[in-house]
Amino acid sequence: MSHPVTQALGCVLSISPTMQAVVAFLKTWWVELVCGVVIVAAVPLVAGYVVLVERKLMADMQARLGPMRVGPHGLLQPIADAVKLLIKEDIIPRDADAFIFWFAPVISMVAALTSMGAIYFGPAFRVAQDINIGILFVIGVSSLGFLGIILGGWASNSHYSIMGALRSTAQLVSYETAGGLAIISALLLSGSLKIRAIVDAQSDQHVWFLFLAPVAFFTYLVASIAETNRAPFDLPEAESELVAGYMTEYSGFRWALYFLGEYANMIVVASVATTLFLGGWLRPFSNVRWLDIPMGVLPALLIAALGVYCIYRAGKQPVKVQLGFMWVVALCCFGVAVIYLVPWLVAPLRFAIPGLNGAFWFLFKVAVYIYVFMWLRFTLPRYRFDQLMHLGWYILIPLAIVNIFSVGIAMFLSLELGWNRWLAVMLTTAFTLAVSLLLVRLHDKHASAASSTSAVPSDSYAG
Amino acid sequence: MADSIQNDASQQNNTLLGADELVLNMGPQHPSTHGVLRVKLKLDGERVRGTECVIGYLHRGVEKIAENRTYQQFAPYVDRMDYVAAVSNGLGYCEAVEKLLQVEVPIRARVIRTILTELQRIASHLVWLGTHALDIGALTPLFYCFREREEILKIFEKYCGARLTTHAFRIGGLQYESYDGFEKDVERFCKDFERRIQDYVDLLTGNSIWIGRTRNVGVLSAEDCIALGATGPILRASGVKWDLRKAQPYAAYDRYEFEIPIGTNGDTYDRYMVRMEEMRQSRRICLQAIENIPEGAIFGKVGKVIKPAPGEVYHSIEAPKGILGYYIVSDGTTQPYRVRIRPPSFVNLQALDKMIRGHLVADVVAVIGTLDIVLGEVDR
Amino acid sequence: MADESKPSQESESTPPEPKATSPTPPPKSAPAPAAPAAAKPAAPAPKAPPALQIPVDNEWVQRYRARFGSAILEALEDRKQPYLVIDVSQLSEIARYSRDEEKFDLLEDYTAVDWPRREKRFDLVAILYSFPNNTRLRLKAAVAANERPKSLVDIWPTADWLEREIFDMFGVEFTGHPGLKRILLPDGWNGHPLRKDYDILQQDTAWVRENLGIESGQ
Amino acid sequence: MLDSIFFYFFAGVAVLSAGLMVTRRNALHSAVCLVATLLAIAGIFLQLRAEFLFITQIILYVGGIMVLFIFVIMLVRLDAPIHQIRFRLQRFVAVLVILALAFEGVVILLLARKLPGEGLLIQGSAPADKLPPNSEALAKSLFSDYLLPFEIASVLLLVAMVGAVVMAKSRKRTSES
Repeated sequence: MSHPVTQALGCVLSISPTMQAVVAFLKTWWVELVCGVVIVAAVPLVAGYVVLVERKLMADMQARLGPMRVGPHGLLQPIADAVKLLIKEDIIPRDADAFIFWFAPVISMVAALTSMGAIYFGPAFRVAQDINIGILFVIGVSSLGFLGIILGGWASNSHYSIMGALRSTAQLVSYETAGGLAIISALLLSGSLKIRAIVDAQSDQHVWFLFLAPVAFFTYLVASIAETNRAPFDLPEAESELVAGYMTEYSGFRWALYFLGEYANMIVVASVATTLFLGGWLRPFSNVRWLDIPMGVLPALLIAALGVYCIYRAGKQPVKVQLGFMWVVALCCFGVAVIYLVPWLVAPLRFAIPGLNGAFWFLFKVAVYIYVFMWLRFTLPRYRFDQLMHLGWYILIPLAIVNIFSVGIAMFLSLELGWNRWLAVMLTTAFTLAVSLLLVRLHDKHASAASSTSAVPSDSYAG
Repeated sequence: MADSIQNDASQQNNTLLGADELVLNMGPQHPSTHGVLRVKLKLDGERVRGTECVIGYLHRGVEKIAENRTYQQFAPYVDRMDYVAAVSNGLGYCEAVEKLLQVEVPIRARVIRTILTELQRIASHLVWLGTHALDIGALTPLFYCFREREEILKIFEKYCGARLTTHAFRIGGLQYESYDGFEKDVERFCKDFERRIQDYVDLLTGNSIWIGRTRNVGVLSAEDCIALGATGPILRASGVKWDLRKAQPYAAYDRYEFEIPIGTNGDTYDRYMVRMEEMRQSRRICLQAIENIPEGAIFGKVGKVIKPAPGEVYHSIEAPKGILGYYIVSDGTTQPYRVRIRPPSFVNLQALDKMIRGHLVADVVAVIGTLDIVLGEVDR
Repeated sequence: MADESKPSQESESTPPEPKATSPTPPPKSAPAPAAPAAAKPAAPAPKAPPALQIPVDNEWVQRYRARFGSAILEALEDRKQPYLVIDVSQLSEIARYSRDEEKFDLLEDYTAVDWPRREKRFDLVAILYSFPNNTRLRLKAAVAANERPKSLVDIWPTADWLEREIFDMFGVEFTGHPGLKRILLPDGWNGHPLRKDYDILQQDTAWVRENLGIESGQ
Repeated sequence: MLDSIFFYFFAGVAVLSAGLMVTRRNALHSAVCLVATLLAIAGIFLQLRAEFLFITQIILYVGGIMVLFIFVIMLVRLDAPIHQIRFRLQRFVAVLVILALAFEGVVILLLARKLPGEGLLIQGSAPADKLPPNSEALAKSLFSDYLLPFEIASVLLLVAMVGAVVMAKSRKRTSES
């Protein structure tokens, strides 16, 4: 697909040596460039709609409607919000450190976007080629976003901001550690840092790493919520205590940058979790051959079903505009479904099927992961800061460390000694859980009455 | 108070950490100070070393207004104090003036007053629960609570045409008869409410984060409560089984059975449990009351012009937030010579300092929430 | 204290009529010995038909009298609510006694009433409640504008804000209060609004103009 | 060509921000400049196809150590040290250091001219796919050839960590008592 296009382009432009150099550059890098541009352009939009989805879901769980004014069912709300934020007055507080204040949100946003560079949003849709530190790159660069938070909080010259910044720093240091240790378990299982290799390993081993290292997944889930400052760990921006934490003094576009950075970060951690634990772009039961055709068509059918549902709902719209809009949405769905179906019908386009389906499954898993984030946010109260620290240092980090050994032992047992893999996994997981229970027990015993967290994490996330 | 000792201790700490005390100004525009409360926090890191409440931003001089209005004219003003429990305010004021006049209110009026006041107690506690949970970070209970409160407000609206500042009662009884279907509405609400309250219990009571955030936070012993004048659910959560509705029954409370829930620790969690149980008990009172509302007049022997004999009277009721007292001095004219209102929020708010010293910033909002203050009442 | 002399004095000072006639239930005169003389001029004024203020002389009143003698100026009941009119100089002691011995453990309210035409223009009113006995008692003490009564904060910490409010609204200053400053009104406010000579439309216009930037000052 | 551009860009950023870091009055600005330096150096690592070092630099130095630096800077009062710095010898030492550095620079420049090739211009490095994946290579040599130093270093770090914990704990106890 790449060759005919670029070659034709090359013929036209191969006049001067400079042009040739440019063409050569483009020839090698065009996928990266296109994907990069798409990501930079799409992330704000996607983040905006993630916000809308979050508000809608929250509204649904809270017995209300959510945004309904801008566009049918509030579908244009993100655009209205963006416009509002862009034209809002940009206030820089007196005595603020203007340069850092100006610069800090950019760091957050850039870090989040850059880290997406190494993510595979599907077998074909990626920016960077398979760099051999892929997953580390994502984690490392996305953690730079915290610099933006810290500096922004400091530069605002406000108590609330600086406390938010301090909290986020402490939280970052604690939960990066836990998250990193959790990732190591998955890396042990895959034996590589390359993202493609990790997914391939899950394909080769016929199992998602979620099932081989459930404790690691759980640890990463908790740590990733904390890293993205989401409830119940949203202390840096806990609105009831610190107004808006490090964002208190920000307004307008700079605030929007922070906000986008936060949601982009959510997509990043969800992608990492999907890659490491949920089989990346592999479809469910990817090794069951006879499911190839039904599961292959499933994405198209699901999207088409969404379109049908839209048509069904369209009949119930009270306003004509909304009815029309629902039809448009339905048609869009059908259009996408057709795009998914065409390769099945046209033989020369067959090669696109894995890419399309892979992208669908990957994004689907990311969406589910983000949905869990939201669900927890609507359900749970917020941790207190000391409780958060205790949870991180006394429970999650030891748990993650123990789990590394458990996973190692399980691998040793099944690979070297030929045990049944599931038996080994169950035994070691049971061991890890026993250790963690012990830790919780010890911790509870030691914790003073005032600062005791009676939080057994596995309990609090049960619902 | 024992503050000076603690102050010394904190100062020692400071020298060790190097003058690192931060004064954080919380409010008057802050999302979780429930209005325009301003709290100056002295912080050592995130730990609270001392507080100072700055209030009065909502001061309207209600007591001064009272001296310039007739007894009847002043009645709507009291609704504006604790605006989430306007009916209770009205009840207290009307009964105080009735006491001053020494008139008897017909039993039917008293029963209807009781029903409405208990509904108001539920509504007030619902607002408390929603905002308190929101302060601690649980978003969803707020909307559930307001959904139920809406039902109560609808009943109020049907009864007297107003939802929030109802002015539901008149001195001497009631102006309005209960509307057709009043009993049915109340009953439907009460039947529903049993299930609804289970929603909050599911979301919060057993939640380990909730427990972690509320247990042992803002502990107030019974002695402290009494010394600081903290009453209502705060006092009961500290283990004092005392409720004015039982101790000195007013309205028609002596006719109904209900329990006084008490706590043991006097911490935020106990106060939460006490208020939850109070809502159930209020529901119970309502159910008993609607079963048999006595027939008869709804207005006692009170003339158009209220001119109490000179003298004074103090009357207090168990408002949702604590003792709401009215001290009225009459000079024999149609206007009260002095109306002193003992606002529960104002007095309870004094306990704030005691409750959060040594706790973390995050606990400040939990404690402000658990005090259940309404700034309209604090500042009057 | 000299216990013997008190009963006679009290019998003089407790005829109910003078109280009912005037707008003020408490005696017109603050110093105890002068009570009968001061009470007389008020008496001839409009005759109120039923006397709602009845003197009480039961057990606990006697206990108070036995303990504080002349400081208990009167013991009355208004609409079945008892109150003691006491000498302000003994306010703190009587309050402490009420809390410790009579078990009035809750200071339910503490406020003041302004009687501008009286020699001692303010009445301090402390409303006490006893949890064990389920009874209320009001202590009333007349205090002149320039007098500085003793603070009750060391007896009931709750008196802290209540006294600040009295100071704010009436300008009564308490000695021994840990931080007596305005509570509801801004610190720089001029005047004490609940005094009777403070008109309802009156405002500290200068303060408003200066701090709120409102030109009219209203 | 592209490599040279990248190198000089990163090197320029590193040197410039290092200079800024030293000269800034505001400690937090210095920290930000240091972050820029470290990032630029990470960029040079990446250009040398040392991806693992690149990401280690970012995660450890920028993501970890600098965050802690900034944390500490934010906790201490920034305006105090500016007035406290009255260290007379400092200028003298600074002059010495600058002289030494300048001497070194001259030597390097002279040597560079003598070296074969384009002098200071970087020759094109080997393409990435021809190099062995260096994180694996690094791991192998670390855990086989340099196992003992590695273990010693980790024990040292552990000791440091325990020491830090003990110190923090004991100070807490005295402050509480």
